[in-house]
Amino acid sequence: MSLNGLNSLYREVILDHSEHPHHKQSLSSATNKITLKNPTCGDVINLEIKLDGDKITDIGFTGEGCTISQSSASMMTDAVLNKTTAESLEMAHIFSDMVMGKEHSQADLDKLGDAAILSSIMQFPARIKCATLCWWALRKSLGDEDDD
Amino acid sequence: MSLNGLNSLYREVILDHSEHPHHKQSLSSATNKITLKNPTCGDVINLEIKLDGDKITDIGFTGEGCTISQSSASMMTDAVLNKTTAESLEMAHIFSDMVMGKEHSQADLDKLGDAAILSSIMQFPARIKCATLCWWALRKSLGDEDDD
Amino acid sequence: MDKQLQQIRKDFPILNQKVNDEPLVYLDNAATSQKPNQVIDEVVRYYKNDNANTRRGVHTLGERATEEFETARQKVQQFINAKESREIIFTKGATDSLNLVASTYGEDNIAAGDEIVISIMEHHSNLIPWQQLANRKKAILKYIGLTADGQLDMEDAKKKITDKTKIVSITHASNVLGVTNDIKQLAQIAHAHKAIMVADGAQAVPHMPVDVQDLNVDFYAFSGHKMLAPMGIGVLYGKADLLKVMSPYQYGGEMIDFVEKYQSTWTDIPWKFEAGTQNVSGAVGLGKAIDYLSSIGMENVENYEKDLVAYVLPKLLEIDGLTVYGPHDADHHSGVISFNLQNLHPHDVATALDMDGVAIRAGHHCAQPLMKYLNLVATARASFYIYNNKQDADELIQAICDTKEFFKV
Amino acid sequence: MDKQLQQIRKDFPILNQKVNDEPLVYLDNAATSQKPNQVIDEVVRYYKNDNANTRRGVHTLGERATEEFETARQKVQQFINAKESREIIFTKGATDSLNLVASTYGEDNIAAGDEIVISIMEHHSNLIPWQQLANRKKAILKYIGLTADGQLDMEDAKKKITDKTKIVSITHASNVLGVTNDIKQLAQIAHAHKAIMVADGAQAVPHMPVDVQDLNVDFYAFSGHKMLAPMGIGVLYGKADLLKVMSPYQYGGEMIDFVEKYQSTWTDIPWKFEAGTQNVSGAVGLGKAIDYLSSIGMENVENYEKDLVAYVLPKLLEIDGLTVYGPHDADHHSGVISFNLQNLHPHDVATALDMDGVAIRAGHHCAQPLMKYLNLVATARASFYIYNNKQDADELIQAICDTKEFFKV
Ligand SMILES: Cc1ncc(COP(=O)(O)O)c(C=O)c1O
Ligand SMILES: Cc1ncc(COP(=O)(O)O)c(C=O)c1O
Repeated sequence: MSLNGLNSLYREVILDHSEHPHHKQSLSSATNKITLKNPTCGDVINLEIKLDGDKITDIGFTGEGCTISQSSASMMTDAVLNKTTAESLEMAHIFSDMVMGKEHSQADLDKLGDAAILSSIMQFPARIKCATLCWWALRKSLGDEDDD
Repeated sequence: MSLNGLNSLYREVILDHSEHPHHKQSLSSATNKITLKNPTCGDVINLEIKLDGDKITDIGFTGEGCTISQSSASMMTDAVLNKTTAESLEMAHIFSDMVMGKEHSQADLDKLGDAAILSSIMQFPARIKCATLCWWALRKSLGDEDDD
Repeated sequence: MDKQLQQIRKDFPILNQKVNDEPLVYLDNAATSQKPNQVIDEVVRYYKNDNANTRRGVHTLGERATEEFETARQKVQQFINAKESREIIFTKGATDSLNLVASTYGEDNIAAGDEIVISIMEHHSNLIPWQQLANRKKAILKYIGLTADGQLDMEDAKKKITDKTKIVSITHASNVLGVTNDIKQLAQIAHAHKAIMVADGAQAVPHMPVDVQDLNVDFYAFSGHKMLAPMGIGVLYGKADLLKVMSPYQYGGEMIDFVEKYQSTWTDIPWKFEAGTQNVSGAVGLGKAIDYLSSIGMENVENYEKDLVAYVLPKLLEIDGLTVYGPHDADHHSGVISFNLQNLHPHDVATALDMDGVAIRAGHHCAQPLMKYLNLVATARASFYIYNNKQDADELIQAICDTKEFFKV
Repeated sequence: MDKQLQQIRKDFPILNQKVNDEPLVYLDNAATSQKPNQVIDEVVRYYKNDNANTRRGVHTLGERATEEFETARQKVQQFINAKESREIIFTKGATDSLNLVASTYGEDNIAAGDEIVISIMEHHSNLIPWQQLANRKKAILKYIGLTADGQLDMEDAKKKITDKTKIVSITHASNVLGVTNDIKQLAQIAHAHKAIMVADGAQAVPHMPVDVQDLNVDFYAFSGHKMLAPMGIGVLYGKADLLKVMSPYQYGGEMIDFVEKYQSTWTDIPWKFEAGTQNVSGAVGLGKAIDYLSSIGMENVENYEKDLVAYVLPKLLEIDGLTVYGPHDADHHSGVISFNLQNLHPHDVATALDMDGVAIRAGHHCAQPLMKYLNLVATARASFYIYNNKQDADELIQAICDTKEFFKV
């Protein structure tokens, strides 16, 4: 038996983010707040965003979840901090396409920062929801809910 | 193709009873009345009995149904007329055992008269209900309902 | 294409047997269809390779089962041209689907004095749920009648459907009269009165192309087992907007969002309506049945059956003493043909035909109010499907003639 | 007998495969069981020889299908020792069965202020139907708690069940804690207060001898798919006296006596509760699964699993940082074992084990109130069945150790 296959999912950087998540805190002055849950596993994310005009000037999350959901949230907050809502939503769509295995350019991926590493989740279909929960929370809190 | 197999079910005597059913009439002075239906095919039997003490002194039936149910009712009325309720119920049980293919003595069968000929119904399981409906009506109207 | 349809008989192993020493001629397709090897094999493949519970598992089999289940949903969506796959709810069958609508949408939206409009030709499964709902709510149940030749009376429909009508529920194709109803026009009438349109597609989806968006129905119900799929699986289509606001039907595993001790919230559609372990092998089998039918093409299925009817209906009408119910014009008659032979009881007819190897049905066909309306106790019914052919039709005719002779009618 | 159980693995073709390049070790049996060739072949045989709709047909196939369906009912009756076969109702599964009871008996008999008693370890399928019924009726839902080692607290049961209690509904065996509840004693307590006793047997019937007369339950629900049978078939046992006076659940074909335009009457039990075309192949498959289990003997099944638990539980308890929920005493623990590994999320554990070919479940196991009660978000769960063996147990232990190493916990 061997868990070599696991390395492609649980890379160092993912484990790092999950052990020491960035921006895992509540904001005192959030303008947008949302709680999203993944009922299958019980994961919960509370996402808080501070918008200044069009720009995300602060972001934080709390909640519970697996390694993937925690690190994904951590990497997402890194990626969208100080971006405009339009830029952030574009990233959310790129991320969503990426994990569904749709074509995406390297330039697009680069925009995601560390988060791009989660493209490996494709090989673990049961875990895609874990990775996307935080990005859904972002889209919903920014009013980009195309209702599905 | 051939319908030879049908001869064992639709014997002359059965067809006769169905074309010219005996006691197919309403009684003016019935003591026991019952209506039973076979919802699968829509058959209905109204059975009327005149009991004098313990004895069936008159009997009649009306309703609609297939060849088998009509002739069975006709043969039953022949069989139980002028019999006691105990004798009639015994016949009902013999008939029931007979069509279910249980062992029965020739002496028992003889008690049934023409009705014994319906033992052939065993080979046509879908039609057993047609033959037994009238006997059920008899049992129910004489209070012998073991509730199944 | 007719060529192809001639060939498919070999896909149905059950047809290759003798019954009462005669080759089986299966003409009870309106009750249930037979299954091609392709569908049977698919169910076996599923159980031998991928079987697991869906949507609960992180493990590989669980993931495969979930994917195959959701792929089946997409196949159904495409087959009836629903807008989104989440508009497809898997049920036990058409009866389950129709009860679901009556118990959720119906229960939530019908009040005393409201009207529910159905037709006199409905199968009990599209009749009693509405009748009982109306009785519970003190609502009014109205029946659309028939024209002289046994078609749905559209003039009567226009009268019966009023501004008080909240639900119109009509069968797309009759299981007795062999007629197909103009659901699209009925939906227009219903919507003009702000009522919703429900269609019972149990006898339609197996036999003709169905496009729920074109029909513009709000709900559409059908069963897998009548369209080559395994038993125990059916479909309810519903428009997403309606499904989203409806109460759940059953409560249990996998239909919830959050469960607390004294209250619960429900998950998204379609899963909100799929409580408990689902019949995955049934759904997978239905997906394969859809592949099979699609590879023939539903227009071809429809035309093939039309040709069969055009062949057999005139022959039936020629038989002395035989009465056919519904239209006598083959163009307006589906492969479901109800008839009686003089005053011989249909049970006797069916037993006689069975001795000739010909399987037909006799009875009220779960349409007692229709029987009463037609002043009948019961009828015999022969119903055709894609694996039947002209030889089957000939055997039917021959067996009926034998029966006439035997009973001297 | 152990010998026999060693041999049966070859009857389950699905087990003979690799997953992620490792031999499959299927330990998600509490979710659904795998199917032996005997059951799969029986379903195939049915479809290739006898398939027809039941109770409607005069023809030979219809008669065969009806007989096989009713024979399956008798097999179920004997398997759980019901008094009469008409006390066996075929459903879609345990969830369907429990919803049936809540929607018919519950709906008819629960009034404002009445009490319904369940336990905190219930599966959502035996929880939400009662919760929603209580909310609809303004009745009171009460929960029996657990003892310190995760067993049902019988002292608490005696307090919670009072003269106001109308329904007690408890799981016979837990799908999380691995405990088996004393349904017989609970039924005694319930009956002493004139309440009825419902038991959820979804996790019991597959694993131990069950005698509904001895338990003296009023209703008993279980699923076929967890006991080697096909999906889409389940059972509700009910005492004849209760079933006879209950309202029907669904309306449609074959459950009626007479249907008129504005009212209907219902046929006898059990058919009154079986509306529409039934899953005959599912019932036939369930009959075969019962034959299969009976040929092993349910005592042997129970003992075999007990041995497996006695083997694996101590090994699990030895693993540093691993917490097992429910009793730690193998004598009081079934083959359902829930655990967590330090603060590693169970989803991560399940993914890791899957890479080693070991299929387990992670999540709340449709028991959110229990999770909350235990102060947990989720657990991992390994569950054993007759085709599992000590080697499977070893692989599980090894995979957990690998996982610990990988995640350095
Ligand atoms: C027109 C019609 N509606 C509904 C049904 C019910 O379908 P099922 O018995 O598969 O639930 C049938 C078939 O029996 C039917 O013919
Ligand atoms: C204890 C218990 N009750 C009820 C159920 C529901 O069974 P099903 O999903 O087959 O309806 C399950 C299985 O998921 C269970 O484990």
